[in-house]
Amino acid sequence: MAESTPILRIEDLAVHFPQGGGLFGAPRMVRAVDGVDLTLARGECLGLVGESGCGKSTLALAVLGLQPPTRGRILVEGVEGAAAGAARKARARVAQMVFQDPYSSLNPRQSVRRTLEAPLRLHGVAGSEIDDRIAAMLKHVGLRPELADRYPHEFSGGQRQRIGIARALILEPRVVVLDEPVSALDVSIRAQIINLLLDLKERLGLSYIMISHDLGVVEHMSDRVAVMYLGRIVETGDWRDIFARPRHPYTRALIAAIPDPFEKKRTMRMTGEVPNPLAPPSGCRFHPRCPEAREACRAEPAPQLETIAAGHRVRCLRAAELAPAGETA
Amino acid sequence: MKFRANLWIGGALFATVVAAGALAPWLAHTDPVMDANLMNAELPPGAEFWFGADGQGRDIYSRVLYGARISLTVGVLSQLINTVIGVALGMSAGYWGGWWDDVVSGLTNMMLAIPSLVFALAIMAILSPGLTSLLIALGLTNWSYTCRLSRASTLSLKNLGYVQAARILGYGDLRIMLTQILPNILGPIIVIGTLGMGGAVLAEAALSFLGLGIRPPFPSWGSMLSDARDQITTAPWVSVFPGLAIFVTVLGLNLLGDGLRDILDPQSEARAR
Amino acid sequence: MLAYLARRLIQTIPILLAVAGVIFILFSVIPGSFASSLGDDGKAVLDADVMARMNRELGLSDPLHVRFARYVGQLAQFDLGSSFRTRQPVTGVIAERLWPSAQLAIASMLFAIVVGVPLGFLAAMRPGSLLDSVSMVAAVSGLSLPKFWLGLMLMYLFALKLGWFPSFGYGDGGLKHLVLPAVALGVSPLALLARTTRASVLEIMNADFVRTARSKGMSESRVVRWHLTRNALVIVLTTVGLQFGSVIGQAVVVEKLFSWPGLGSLLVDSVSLRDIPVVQGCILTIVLIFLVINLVVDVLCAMIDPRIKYT
Amino acid sequence: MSEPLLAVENLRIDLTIGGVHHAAVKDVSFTIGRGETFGLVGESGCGKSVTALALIGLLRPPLSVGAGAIRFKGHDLAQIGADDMRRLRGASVSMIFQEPMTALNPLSPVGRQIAEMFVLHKGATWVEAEKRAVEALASVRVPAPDRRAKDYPHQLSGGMRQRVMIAIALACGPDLLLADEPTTALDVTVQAEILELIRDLSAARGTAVLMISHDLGLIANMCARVGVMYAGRLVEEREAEDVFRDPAHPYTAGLIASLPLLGARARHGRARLQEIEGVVPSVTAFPAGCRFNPRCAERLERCAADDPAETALAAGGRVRCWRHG
Amino acid sequence: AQTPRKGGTIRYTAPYGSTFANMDIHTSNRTQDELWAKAIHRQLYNWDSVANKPVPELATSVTASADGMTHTFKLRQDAYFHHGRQLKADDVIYTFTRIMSPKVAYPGSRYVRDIKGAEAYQKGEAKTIEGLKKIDDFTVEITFKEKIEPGFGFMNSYLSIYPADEAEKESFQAKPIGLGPFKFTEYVPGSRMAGERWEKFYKPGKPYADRFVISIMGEAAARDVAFRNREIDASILGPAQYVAYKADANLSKNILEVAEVFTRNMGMNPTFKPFADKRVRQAINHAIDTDLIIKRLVRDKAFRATSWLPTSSPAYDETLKPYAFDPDKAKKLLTEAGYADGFEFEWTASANESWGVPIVEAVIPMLARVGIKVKIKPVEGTVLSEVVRKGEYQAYIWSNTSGPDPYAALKCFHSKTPQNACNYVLYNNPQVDKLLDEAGATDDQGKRIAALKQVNRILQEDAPVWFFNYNKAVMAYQPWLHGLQANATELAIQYYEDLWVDETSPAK
Ligand SMILES: Nc1ncnc2c1ncn2[C@@H]1O[C@H](COP(=O)(O)OP(=O)(O)OP(=O)(O)O)[C@@H](O)[C@H]1O
Ligand SMILES: Nc1ncnc2c1ncn2[C@@H]1O[C@H](COP(=O)(O)OP(=O)(O)OP(=O)(O)O)[C@@H](O)[C@H]1O
Ligand SMILES: [Mg+2]
Ligand SMILES: [Mg+2]
Repeated sequence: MAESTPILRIEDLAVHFPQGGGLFGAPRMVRAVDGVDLTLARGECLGLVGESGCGKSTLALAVLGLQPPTRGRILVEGVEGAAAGAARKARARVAQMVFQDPYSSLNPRQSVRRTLEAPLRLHGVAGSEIDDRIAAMLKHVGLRPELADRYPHEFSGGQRQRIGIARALILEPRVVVLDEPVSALDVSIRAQIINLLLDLKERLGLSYIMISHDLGVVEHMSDRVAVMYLGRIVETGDWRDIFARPRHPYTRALIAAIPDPFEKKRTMRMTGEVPNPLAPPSGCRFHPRCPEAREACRAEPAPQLETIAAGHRVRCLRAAELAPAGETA
Repeated sequence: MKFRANLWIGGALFATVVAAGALAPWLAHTDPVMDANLMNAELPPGAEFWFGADGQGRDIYSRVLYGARISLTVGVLSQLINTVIGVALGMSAGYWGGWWDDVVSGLTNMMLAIPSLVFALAIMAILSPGLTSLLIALGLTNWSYTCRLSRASTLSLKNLGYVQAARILGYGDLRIMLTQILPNILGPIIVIGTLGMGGAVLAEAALSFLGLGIRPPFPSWGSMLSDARDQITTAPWVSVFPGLAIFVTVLGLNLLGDGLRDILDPQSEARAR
Repeated sequence: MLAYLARRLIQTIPILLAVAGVIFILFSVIPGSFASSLGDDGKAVLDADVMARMNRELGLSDPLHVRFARYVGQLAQFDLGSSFRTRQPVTGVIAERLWPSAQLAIASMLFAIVVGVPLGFLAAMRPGSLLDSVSMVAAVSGLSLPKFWLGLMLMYLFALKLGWFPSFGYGDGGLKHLVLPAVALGVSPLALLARTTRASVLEIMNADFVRTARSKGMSESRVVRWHLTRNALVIVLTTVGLQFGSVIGQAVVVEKLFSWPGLGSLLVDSVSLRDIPVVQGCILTIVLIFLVINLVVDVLCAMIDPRIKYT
Repeated sequence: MSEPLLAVENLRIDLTIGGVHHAAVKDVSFTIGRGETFGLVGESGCGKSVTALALIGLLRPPLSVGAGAIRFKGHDLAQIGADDMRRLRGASVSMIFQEPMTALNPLSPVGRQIAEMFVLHKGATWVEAEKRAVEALASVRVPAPDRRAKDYPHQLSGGMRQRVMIAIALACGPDLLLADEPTTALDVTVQAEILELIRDLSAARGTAVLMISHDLGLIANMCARVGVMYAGRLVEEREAEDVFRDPAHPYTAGLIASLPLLGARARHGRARLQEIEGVVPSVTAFPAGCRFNPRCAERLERCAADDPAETALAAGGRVRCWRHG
Repeated sequence: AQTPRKGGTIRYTAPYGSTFANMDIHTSNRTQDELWAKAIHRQLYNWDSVANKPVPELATSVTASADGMTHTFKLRQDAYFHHGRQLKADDVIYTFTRIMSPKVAYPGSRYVRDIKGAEAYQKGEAKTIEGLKKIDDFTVEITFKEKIEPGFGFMNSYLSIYPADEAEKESFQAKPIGLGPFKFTEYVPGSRMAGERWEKFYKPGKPYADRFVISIMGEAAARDVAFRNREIDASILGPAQYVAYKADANLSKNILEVAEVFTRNMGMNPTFKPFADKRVRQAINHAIDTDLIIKRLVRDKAFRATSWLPTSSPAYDETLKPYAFDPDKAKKLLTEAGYADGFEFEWTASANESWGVPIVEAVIPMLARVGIKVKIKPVEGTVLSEVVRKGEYQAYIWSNTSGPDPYAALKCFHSKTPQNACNYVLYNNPQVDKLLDEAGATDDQGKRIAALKQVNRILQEDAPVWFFNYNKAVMAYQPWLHGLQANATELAIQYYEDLWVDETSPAK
């Protein structure tokens, strides 16, 4: 894949939420997303990992145009889209989303057909084409088209998630955001959905941004991975780089925290709690929990993302020192 | 679990009342207004006047039947108005948030702070008695619970996947509210509405007592009951039957509301009032 | 806590202002006037000239915006104006009625709480039992009666037939005269409280933290004492606060029926006499009382429930 | 090995819906030795939690113990009276729940909620108990325990709450700790800390642990022995490592093959994940015969008709499958 | 008769609403307030229920000048205010001057402004009222603008004589001081007023009772319970209770009935086209079976009205026969008037059971039979009195005072009387005007009565209203209450000093 324009480019994106405040003093800001740069290439799956509350979903919503950014730009195929009005419809044909919870992500009062039909109508498809496209889409996601007139409660979790995928794909978008697509599913069902998602990506030439806590799933599905911490990307790179040669202490801790069924070793411990997003720590935001932190990490300015290898960027003052033996920084 | 006695009994009572009102022209023996014959004034219940006759010599049985029409109209329409106002305000406030939410919350708190009977009393005094006035008075004063509830439900629904999905699919806000949110918050709202209908029937009686009820001579149970309160010792039947009708209807509506709540909104009994 | 209190107090101001505005507008278009009410019995109908002078004296012949400006000006000085009827300050007229009203409201709420809460609690302890069914049916029935009718029935039964209580009036402010109106007024909050208590107790008994308590080896009675009461109290208190509103509203009917000298009967009379300053004062007072009670309830809840003051 | 601490024998748990009993859990048998950590894995709804609740006597209608014995230190918990059971709860058997958000009373400071244990079981006064509660908090590595003891649950993060739950559960030095998915609601990094805490404390105090999770990797990592549940039945019970290396039951095998394990792609490249067809059956509609048979790739004729019994495996452990019968 | 007992408590009721206006009787002309005022206050005149006319009360003699414009009042010298001071001429002058206050509009100014110079004072053009002159401490001379009989005006409670020194004080508003038989002790707004015996009351030996309580009880049903429960000593009865009490062996023994001076009627607005035609108005009088309504609905608690003046009026005409119930004739009259197919009108009514909506409800079917459709417009009493005076109605039903002075009553039908005074139906008949003017001018009582009777007859013929009934007021009283008078102006108004309770009263 040559260096063509990425399908999606995020530049210095920030989303801040005012919190509290009101009568007494100005509201404080939750910097849910704070200066994120990312690109998504055609046909690529970008894994987004990080602790709960670090801003993954907010980032995703901003990409989809549901969350107006405080700052920064989102370029779809090099073109910046506005957030509201008619632009919402245009954006809908570019990017769609699959939600985590297959139970709450389908309107219980709408049949599958209505769920799929309404967006088509809204976007100007009419007549028999609607039925054809619904049938085709259901087949794509592995559901029999006869099921179209049923209601969500008549389906199992896995089937619902397929409907959710069908809904996301019905407008033929090019980018799909997957927010924890399998974590709410029965373990024995997950493989079905993961396989389906990978198949669809190949067949329809989709690009994914996938959010997940399950590093196994991320490793399995992603081409590139970005690790977020408190609203910032701390490390990004090819999946191999991240999983085999993680450089940021946070990434390392994340990977080490996964229990290994074959090895009952002590994991590396991160101390301390997830800091309050209303009052993020100074300097490197990870320093209070970082086993490798030094005095310098506490001080401003905060470290910047730096490229340590082709396509592998890390936001850590000590990135060089932490390079494993036998690797050059 | 258990047999939903309240739902069925309540439903049956209410259905009976609705049927009585709907079939009044066929079931009634006489016209509720024009067939007054003072010669029959205060005849006790008997073969000709099943429920007796009132002070004007009108057949109470027929008047109770026709009264169902007015009392139910008051109950149903005023609640409908309340529900529409409450849902429209609550849903839009919950969905859009921001300053509109502040305005609606302020309005709701204000409505909540003025006891609805007091408010209705004021409105009735201004508009002077009559059905339309009553509908306005009771329909404008009781939407705060509905509004709060719709707002809260909308707030919790608007971050659910299917609502987000609708936005991502490019739906307009209005369409999202009508197709995605409204159908899913309707359950508990119907419950409140049902209970509110009972409340409206009672409020009509209270306003009649205060001399601010329905426009006579058309019978409403509240006005019949209130007019008959002086005859309570001399001609108890004049008040017993409209009183019973109110009791049965409100009881039916309350039971029905409870039953619907068990089905539609299992967790919220504690929250609703 | 203080900040919370301050925040809540400040929140009540716009509500009061809005209410003041709404009632001014409502009552500026009401038909009839105080002067015309002085002849409603057809006997001593007021002379036309006196009537015109009276309207001028009471400021009713001024244009609307002048009256509104005067009203706002008075309110700004915490002055509710003068009653048309007594030509005394409205605050004084209302003050006289406050205590009887408070007596009635408090007595009826106490009655509702003392009977309703234990009833709901017992019903919840044995869901599906006879006690449960009977008390809940009774509660729904209590909600289904017109208040004035209930009041009349109480009068007939307990005053006339049994002779236990006087049938009307304020007496010397003692308990005897209070019983019947308080019961008539207390029945519907009682019913609602019983139902709410039952529902919230049932809900809490199924809550996760009660399961935790049980897993600690706690007996049911301890579970109730240590974990259930406080949690249920929050819900019950909130209901009590909201019910106060409806009690104050229904008092309009009950006070009139029992010749009880409270705010409710003052309001009804003032409406029919078109004593608008008193009407406005009454409604503002009622709203203020409601707000204060709910503020107190909220503060109590915030004292019990640490989560509240942070939201 | 002497008598195990806990021996569950042919436990059946009935779910009664409209007068009909459905066996939500059936014929479940396992033992836990003193100080041992036993894992129970299975998908959502397979009956793990109800099994644990049965052990601590907290099943409430519509659920009830239908048959079987729960032998704990020689007593059959299924038989002893309510008061005896209550004395055991908390003191000898205690439990941690999945949701740290709701499992604590929101209106009570956490210190007091721990202190209750000492008042209940050790006859301590409140003052004394509160003091010991602070110690208990310290022992679960809560920083500044004396201050934290005064906090209310909503002021604590999920991980901290779960530590409080652990402090409560371990306060009276129970012999058996039932940990029902203690980390499912937590972040992976916090999960690691909590698991380690449980591991350390139970090792230090010789507490046996029944660890429940749907995460095979976690269970295998934490436990010596593992029981795999499917649709209310224990289908396989093995040494933890054996389960992964050489699963005996087709369900276990399928499950392991379907999981994208960390590191697998790096080692073997991206292989298509193996799928298990069909869906988990619901309690009211368990299939006849082996409950896994409609989804089983290795189904035999008899699987649909007869319920397989438990078979001991040569390598140790048991499996419930006709392929091994 | 028994000798009156001294002592005990009179427990009276105020049935017209659930409130008193306040404790300043000058501000209110409502009957409700008159009820308490009679206990505390006194006026220059009083109504004599036996003689059926106003008689001087605080004056021992009243002498009129030859032109009838100037009256000299000799005040009684045994009247003491409750604070102990004797009544003086200054108090009378003070009272009338107060009522003409330029600032406050007192209802009583309607009568006081007939005094010469009163209006000038009110407008601020004079410092005092010219027509009020103190001759000596116990003599007042009042000069009127025209020839007048002052008793009818000056007997009203809202012209009660106030003590000049006390009335200006703030405390007077809460603690009124008067000349009446009872001294104010307590007022619980919205509930009751109480007083105790005024020892220096000017009628020796009176009042009999030690205490006096008047409870405010607007709700008839509640009053019924309280009366039966022996909690009150007297209760005004409505039709429903009238029947019940009459049917009760015990209660029926103690019922006082009186023909009051109120005429209940349906006024018809001549600006509404059909009602401009006399035949239509007559048709309505024929179409309604008035006797039936009185009998069955009003329960005979009223007398059939023949014309305007009631049975107790000195100018009542016994020879007049009421309109006969004759639907055919009504139909014929309507046809003649061009309403063969009938018409529809809106009838404004308040909730009163004797002259309000219930009556209209009974009339509706009767008028329907002659083709007239009625729509009820229910209003509050306050609104009724406003719309009627403004003429904003098609028809109304009301109860109007038609006595005790027949001339004053009929003067309402003088075409010069404005609608907002009491010519509510815009009656205009030159012949009536002439007769009324004559009656006003003459001093000959006989001639005057004859003229008024004539007017009354013309009114019947012209039927500006539907003549419904004259009220019969009924009061039930407990067997231990004695001394009630049948006051035709308003039965509820009693001279409390004449009432006494015997030992059987449950109250102490
Ligand atoms: N609408 C909002 N208003 C205020 N704060 C918000 C809002 N949405 C998110 N936040 C805050 O922004 C931060 C990031 O939230 P976000 O949902 O993006 O996290 P996440 O990484 O998706 O977490 P999770 O893994 O739990 O889904 C959190 O601290 C959250 O509390
Ligand atoms: N109170 C209850 N009422 C009805 N059914 C119940 C109840 N509790 C549990 N069940 C049913 O019993 C079965 C076993 O439930 P259990 O909670 O033990 O599952 P689990 O294995 O713990 O699942 P999870 O991983 O979701 O916690 C489930 O099918 C559930 O639906
Ligand atoms: Mg998220
Ligand atoms: Mg579970």
